[in-house]
Amino acid sequence: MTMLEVEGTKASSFNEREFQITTVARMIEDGRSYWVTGGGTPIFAILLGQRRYAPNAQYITEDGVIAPEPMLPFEPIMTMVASRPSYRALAWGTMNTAGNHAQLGYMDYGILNGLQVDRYGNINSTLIGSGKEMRHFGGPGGADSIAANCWRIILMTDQEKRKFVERVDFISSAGFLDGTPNARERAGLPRGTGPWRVVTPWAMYDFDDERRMRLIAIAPYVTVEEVLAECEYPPQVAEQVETLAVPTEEELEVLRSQLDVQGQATGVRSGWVTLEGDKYVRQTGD
Amino acid sequence: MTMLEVEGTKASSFNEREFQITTVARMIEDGRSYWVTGGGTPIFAILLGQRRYAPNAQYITEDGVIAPEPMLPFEPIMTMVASRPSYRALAWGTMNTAGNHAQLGYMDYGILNGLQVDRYGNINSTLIGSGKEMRHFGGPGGADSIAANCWRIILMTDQEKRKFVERVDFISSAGFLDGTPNARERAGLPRGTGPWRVVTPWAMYDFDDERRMRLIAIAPYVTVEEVLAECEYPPQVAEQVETLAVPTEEELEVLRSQLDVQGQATGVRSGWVTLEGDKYVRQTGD
Amino acid sequence: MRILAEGTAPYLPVDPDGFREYVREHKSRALEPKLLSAQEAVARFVADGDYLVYDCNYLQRGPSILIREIIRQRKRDLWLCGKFTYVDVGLLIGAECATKVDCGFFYQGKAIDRAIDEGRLEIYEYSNVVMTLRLQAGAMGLPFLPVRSLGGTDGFSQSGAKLIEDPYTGQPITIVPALNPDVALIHVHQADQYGNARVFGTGIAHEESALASKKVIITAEEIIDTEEIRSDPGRTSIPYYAVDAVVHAPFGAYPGTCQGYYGSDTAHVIECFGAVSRDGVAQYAEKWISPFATDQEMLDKLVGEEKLSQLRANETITEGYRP
Amino acid sequence: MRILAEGTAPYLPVDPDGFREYVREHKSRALEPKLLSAQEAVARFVADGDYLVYDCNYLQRGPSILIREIIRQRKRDLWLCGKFTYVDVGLLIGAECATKVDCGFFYQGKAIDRAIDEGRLEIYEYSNVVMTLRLQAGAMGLPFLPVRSLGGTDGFSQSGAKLIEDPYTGQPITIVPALNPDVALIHVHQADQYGNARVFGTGIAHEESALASKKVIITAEEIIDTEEIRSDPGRTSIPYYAVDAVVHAPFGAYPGTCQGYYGSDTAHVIECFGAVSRDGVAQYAEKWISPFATDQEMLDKLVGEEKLSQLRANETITEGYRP
Repeated sequence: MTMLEVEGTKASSFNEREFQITTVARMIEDGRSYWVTGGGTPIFAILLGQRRYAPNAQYITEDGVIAPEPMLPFEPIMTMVASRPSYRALAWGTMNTAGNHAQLGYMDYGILNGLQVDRYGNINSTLIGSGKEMRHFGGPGGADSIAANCWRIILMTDQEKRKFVERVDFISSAGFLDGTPNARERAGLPRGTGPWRVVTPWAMYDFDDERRMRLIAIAPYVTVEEVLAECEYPPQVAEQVETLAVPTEEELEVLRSQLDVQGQATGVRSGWVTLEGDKYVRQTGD
Repeated sequence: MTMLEVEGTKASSFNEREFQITTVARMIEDGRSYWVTGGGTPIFAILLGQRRYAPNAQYITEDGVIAPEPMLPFEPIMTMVASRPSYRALAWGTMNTAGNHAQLGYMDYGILNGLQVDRYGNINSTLIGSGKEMRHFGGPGGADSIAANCWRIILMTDQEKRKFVERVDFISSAGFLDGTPNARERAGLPRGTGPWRVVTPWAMYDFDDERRMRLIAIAPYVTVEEVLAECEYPPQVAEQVETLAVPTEEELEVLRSQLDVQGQATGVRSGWVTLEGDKYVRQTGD
Repeated sequence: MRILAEGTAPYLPVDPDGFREYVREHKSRALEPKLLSAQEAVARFVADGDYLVYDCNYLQRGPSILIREIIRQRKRDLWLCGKFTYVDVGLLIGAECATKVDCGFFYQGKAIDRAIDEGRLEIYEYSNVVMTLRLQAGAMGLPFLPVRSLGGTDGFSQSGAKLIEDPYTGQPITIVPALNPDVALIHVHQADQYGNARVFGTGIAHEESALASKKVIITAEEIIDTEEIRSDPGRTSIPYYAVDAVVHAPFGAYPGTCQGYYGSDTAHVIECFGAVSRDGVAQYAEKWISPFATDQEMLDKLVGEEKLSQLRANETITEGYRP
Repeated sequence: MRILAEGTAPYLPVDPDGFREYVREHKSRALEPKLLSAQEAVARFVADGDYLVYDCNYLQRGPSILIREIIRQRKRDLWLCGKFTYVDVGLLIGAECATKVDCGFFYQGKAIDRAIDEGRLEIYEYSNVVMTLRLQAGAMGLPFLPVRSLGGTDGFSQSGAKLIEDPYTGQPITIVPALNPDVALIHVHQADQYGNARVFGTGIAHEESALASKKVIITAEEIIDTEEIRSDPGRTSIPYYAVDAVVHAPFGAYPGTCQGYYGSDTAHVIECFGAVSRDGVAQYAEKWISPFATDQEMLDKLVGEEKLSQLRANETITEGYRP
């Protein structure tokens, strides 16, 4: 069965990052609110989702921009506290505005990036390794608050072995913590929240009743085995793993000509995929 | 010795409320900040003080008006959340703005009214009496926060027996509480704060080293005995009780023609005082 | 870390997670038109027994039209947030709409005395800033906030506050329970049909009240286009998703002032004080409220165009109130 | 009421009463002219060892001119509030001005790696909103605030947070210590000579940072007359009494954008990332900072009138940024 199929002309050529973004864009629910990190793929996913499928989905950014109609494209880096992303918002606030509204339960979804994710959906964006080998990265930024307070969390990350681990080197943003029932509540986090989906350029995961990450769908250009080979710790696997639909030409047109015109998000570490006969094939050597 | 003497033509006729307001107006310290309750005598005292003696004294009101240059006179009742008292402020905020800035220590002085005050400077504006005889009044309003957080508190009240008591019927706004050392700090209030002066139409009080209210000055038209007769609980009395200077014509001109033009504050329960020979005499039968 | 003392008053249960779940189920994050009449808004969103907060008061940019509508619809057993009020508490108690009040300040009179004497009114003791801080806690989704006042007073004992040992300084500090009212009534200068609302000038806790409350009714002097909101987002005081109903209410603050728009009707203001003072709320309602199906009818017939024009003309100050 | 868990990181001591006393002694409530040059302001108000907060960052309406001035004056041993930063932390660490950082987010690179390897940098772990909430606690004069995030993370363990039993709900809740920095640097669109300051558009925590800090330096694109402030008091973001110095700094956020006023210098922005990435902060400073006595000289000689005009022209959006 094909998952997240939409109307349009199936693209015969796209890159994996574009596949990941269109996949999340199709998950955007109309009439719902999204707290998105300012940079990278999450903002493109919500913008594409709004333009194609969910015109009344709204989003807020960490600097308190509420429901903007941004002027596209953004300048490099300038995704917050800048005029284009803030354009035609319904309200301008500050970081505490965003934080408070999320604490109040007003944010349906959060969309995040992360360096590493573990079997309980905990997210690391702080450091990799330990002791002498430890390397400090940027820190959670807003992700800790997004992961704690939005009702459902969508994590966008890469499908790489070292990124899917049993236990992240550092929990920057809370998933289900140690996976025990109510572990989040015992840590003071709001009831009924937590990781919901993980989407990579190759696959989609949800979380089972025991809060373990579970592979539920793959891209048409990879196999389950290939995905699992890129997980240091093997996730649960759904009985039926579905196949995700490929991007449409209409989506790519928006993404390439309006959103990520400089290839900032879609150009990063991303292989190319082409239709060969009736099969989508990854171009190796990327 | 005469206290708070200023330049100007001594008035030969004024009422006791005007005397009280001019007394406090002369205490206004230039360059300092005042949190004043919106209505009644405190606002007239700071306005008069600014106009005559302390042009760089600033005030804030409970609705977050910071350092206004109000359009005078005010309409009846309309002393907050209204355009005339808010006019030409340096900033407009809300009640939490005022509360936060006071908690931060930005308010040098608070000027308050109250129904009752006790020997430790505790203020009652909530209820009088107890049991069946209890009558509920309006509550502290902003006075609790003013009394807790401003560095020095000036209370303006009437010189009436039932208002100067051993223990107020209800502590609405904290004075020195039970008078023991550090009682305020033990109650969670900021260090180094507390009642500073009580000013009535007849007298001025400070607080001695043991935090007890002490009579330090009287109006020229009353005696110490008359004042003490209007205290249910006798205050401490300074070794030297000084005499407060009378209003000047210049002060009364400002007060009557610019500030309290409708006699809202100065007309309330106030006897008339006139110069007879070289003595100021209260007109009885008021 | 110890609790050193606590007040004994009942308070609205503190339940941040429950409030979040209410928001999730009942507040729309979509842009949906929310224009209703005052009548419909009060009928749908104010229930008997509700905890009610209104910002400012009957005389100063308050939702006076909705306070009259509550009296008209004979709502009962309301619990009032009595911060920075004048005559409103007295009117709602005199009209037998309210039975409890968290007191910061209200204008006292025989209407209130009688309710106390007849055992129809419970008063819990706070102060203005303490109440707006409780609303701020509610608006932040937190269970409580510390505060540097209230401690040591008799109000503390008759409130929901607690004195605890501060785990950081070791010193005593007062904390107060978050307040998440059932319903908030907020009068604003401008709003769009979705509820994006602008307040000009000072206020008491309009943003906090809206965000802290389950149901929010905005009354607005002017309904403006969303385009206007989007052209100056820094002027938005309350975002649409906190709002359930928008009532177009020119002179909605009458007889009070709406700063920058019109002055107060002094004669009527004095009449309000009189009604509360001498326990004459029933007569007040018989004159100003019950004869009219809507507030607009009252404004038309009892106040009249000329008087309203005069009140507008009386407000000579507009600086800072027009974007 | 119990403490269930606590982080182990050092944090700036929590002392609301001490902060109040600092305010009482050192902050003027009078209207006093406060115009200073960037040089004087940093010399007088930034001391070695200070805890430093700046709002926004070197690339987005940050006080970039003062960050350069701090590097020029070789300030040492600063403790940085690393909320919502990009390259600033890297620049200040690469220039050996800072030795500690409370981390929300910063752009990582070899400049930081090397400082860690050489034992010159301590990092304590928070997140952006947790840091702005700590500033809010500081700006309210409170010792701590509850927060609904951070709990359960490894950041919690390496922070100053505590998990306590909420005395109202009985549930676990995280609290974080108030932050009252020694010095705040805030870039604004407009300010008067007394420090009344206006920020247009979104921000991170400009108001909170100013009110929470002992010493406050404002850099302003435009110095406006106090008459203008008084004509629209609703636009004032920071009141004068929180401010110690006002620096007139057109293009003070360069190479970053100042929303509504000018866009960023993309080439220079990329150079900043490069400097932090490849541990080239010294070379960056040798090019952009040390050769010039003042920032104005750098703007004149190295950037030039034409480029600056272009950056202004690039900012085509003005709606909401001009009162």
